[in-house]
Amino acid sequence: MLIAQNIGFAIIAAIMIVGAIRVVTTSNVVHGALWLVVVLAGAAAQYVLLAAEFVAVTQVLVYIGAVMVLFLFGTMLTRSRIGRDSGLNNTYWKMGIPVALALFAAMAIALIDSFGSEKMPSDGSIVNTQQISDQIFGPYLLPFWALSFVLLAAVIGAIVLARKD
Amino acid sequence: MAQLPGLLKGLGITFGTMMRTFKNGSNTVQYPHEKEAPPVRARGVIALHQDNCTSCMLCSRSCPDWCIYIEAHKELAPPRREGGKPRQVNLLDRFDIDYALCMYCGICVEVCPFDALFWSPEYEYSEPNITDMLHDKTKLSEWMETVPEAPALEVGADKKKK
Amino acid sequence: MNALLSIDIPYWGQSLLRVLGGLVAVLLPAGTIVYVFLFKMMSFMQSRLGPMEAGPQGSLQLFAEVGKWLQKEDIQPTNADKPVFKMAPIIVLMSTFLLVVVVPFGPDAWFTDLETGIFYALAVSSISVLGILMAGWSSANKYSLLGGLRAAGQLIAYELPMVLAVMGVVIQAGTMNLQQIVVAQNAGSMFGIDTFGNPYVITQFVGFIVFMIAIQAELTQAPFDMPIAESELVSGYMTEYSGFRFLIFFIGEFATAGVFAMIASTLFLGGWGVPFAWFGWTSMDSVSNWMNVAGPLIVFTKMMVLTFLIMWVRFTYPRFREDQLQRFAWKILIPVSLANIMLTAVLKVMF
Amino acid sequence: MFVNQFLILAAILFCIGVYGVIARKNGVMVLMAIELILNAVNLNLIAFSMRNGSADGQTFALFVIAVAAAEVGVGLSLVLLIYRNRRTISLDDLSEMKG
Repeated sequence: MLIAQNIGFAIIAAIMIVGAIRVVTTSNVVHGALWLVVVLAGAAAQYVLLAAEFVAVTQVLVYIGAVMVLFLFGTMLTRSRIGRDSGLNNTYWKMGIPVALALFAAMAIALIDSFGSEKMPSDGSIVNTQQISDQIFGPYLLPFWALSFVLLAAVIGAIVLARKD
Repeated sequence: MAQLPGLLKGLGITFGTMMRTFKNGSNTVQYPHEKEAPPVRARGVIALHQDNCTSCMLCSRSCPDWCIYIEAHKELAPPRREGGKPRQVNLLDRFDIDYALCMYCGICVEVCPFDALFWSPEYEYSEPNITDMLHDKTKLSEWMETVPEAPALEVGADKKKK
Repeated sequence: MNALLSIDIPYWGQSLLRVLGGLVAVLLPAGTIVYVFLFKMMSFMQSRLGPMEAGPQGSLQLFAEVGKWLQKEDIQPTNADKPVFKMAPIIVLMSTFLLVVVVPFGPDAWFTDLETGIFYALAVSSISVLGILMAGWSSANKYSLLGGLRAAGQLIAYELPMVLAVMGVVIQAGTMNLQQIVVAQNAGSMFGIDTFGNPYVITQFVGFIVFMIAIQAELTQAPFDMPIAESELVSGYMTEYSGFRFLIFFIGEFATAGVFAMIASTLFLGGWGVPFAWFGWTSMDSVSNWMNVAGPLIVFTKMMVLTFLIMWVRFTYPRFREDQLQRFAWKILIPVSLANIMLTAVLKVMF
Repeated sequence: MFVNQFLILAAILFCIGVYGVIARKNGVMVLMAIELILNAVNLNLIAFSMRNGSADGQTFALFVIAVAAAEVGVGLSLVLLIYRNRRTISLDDLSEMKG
């Protein structure tokens, strides 16, 4: 069972990395958004592997069902040309590669140093949905309220910004 | 909320129609199995009475689709009276109507001054090949058999002028 | 994992059975809906007989149509974005298959028994929007793009009342697992009378109405078929599709109608169960095994009833204008369903 | 399953996202790269939730998802506004200070 999980992880991780690289290198905005969908779906699959079913479903509902549709909607409304799109990259885009690689090197060294070959607890208690709701409506009630106000403010802000007049 | 009775009434109408069709059958007929008799003056196909045609080309020129093709040649016919000049008559070589183009407006029938074209209610002449929709003069003459008798003149109408 | 029908089947056998069952559970309702409702009921409502030639009463017409579509040329527009164009219908159909996975058909006859069942269903049903947007954009056609954008706007707008309507059921049942929602309805009782169980269509009637309207819109059936309005957008995002790609869209549309009707019947009509009081069952464990056979038939019957409602509305009303459609969702359905949730929550806490 | 395999994957995604933010000029593409970064963070949160056997990580992941949705809504409406005023969504062209 563990082997199956590892194989699943490897396949999904490979798909996610390829998708992520395509997101930042593709020359078509809509293709980028679609590759991002692949990455997000892969992330949802990883959450399932990590026994976080509720978060995985929320990921699909919010990210794929709403955020990405919003993205596609926005790009199709503004510039939806089919085919290659020049001028998506900055003139100094090559600067990004060493920065990203250096950042990754630093993070990888830190991670390997601190976690080494530590294994996931195989018999760890699986968090179920009820525990999450107890968390949200218990100790994290105040952040939850704050979050609702953030969402409300975002809704109002988005409407104000996008209005014609 | 104010629209609710209207919405329900609409649902009732469709449901009622469905039940009526279940009980009484449909308003349409299953065509190849049962046929409806077309009305007498239905515009099915145009028939040609060859003897009346003088190839005056009026129908061909008035046709909006240019789907009537006429070719004719002149011949001398014996004079009507003894000692007169020989008459000139037009003989039809070709009179074709392309029903792939025809839109059944009936202008040719209206415009014909010599009663050579008639409406026939016949409608079953579809063809698998579009070129077969071009009816030549023999075929158009065959349709003459299906042309119904002209209805009697109305009471008090003028007699047909000679 | 319970053994289905108390026969010992190995794990792979069960998985295979479930995959085959999923195919049947998607395609059989789709075919039945198309024949019974689209071909026959629609014709009868318009006082005609519909297809009569293929098979007795035209019952094989669907196979004839499928054969026709399969042999048609697969046309792709020259300027289309080919990979996206090809992917789009598959994503729409995939969402349907992912959706049917959580519908329970009996005490042991389920595909997966997710803890977050109904939430999952709502999540995967939103994937089809992606496919529609992809189809609209990649066709390189203004009408298609407009249809895709309209569809996306409509589906997002109506997904909200759908989620909110389901929320009332979840609050009342106290679980998101569809299997337990079924049990809660059939084992429950109304005012101490347990002859009818407690189907939520009665206690959650507002939620039921909102849910049915929302799925009507999600399926882009008339009167909400603005995205594929043939009189102004030719047929929206499906304009450029032909042959088997159109067939996939077509199957997707009616299979999704069937699956949504199944989910609605599970949520509001008691799903595969009959009121447990009839046979003296008390809980999930005491349900006898023959329900695994009877359950799918019961779900199917309830699905046909609900699909009849959907199609009846579809064949009756003319379509909304785009602004009316959005206003209806945002100004009527969402406030109503929010009020429903509040009322349900208050009543749940009180009793 | 190692803890590190998820963390390294998240690190890779994070770095790709950082590269995207640096290299991209188009506003929408920058927003997408930010989504990548947020997802890398979420993956970390979930992985630690599993490692520690607590629900805190998942709760925070949910919060992050909600905030990301709000961020995208506002961000896209900004992009739309910019597009309407300037007919471009290239971020470099927004350096002028006059309105």
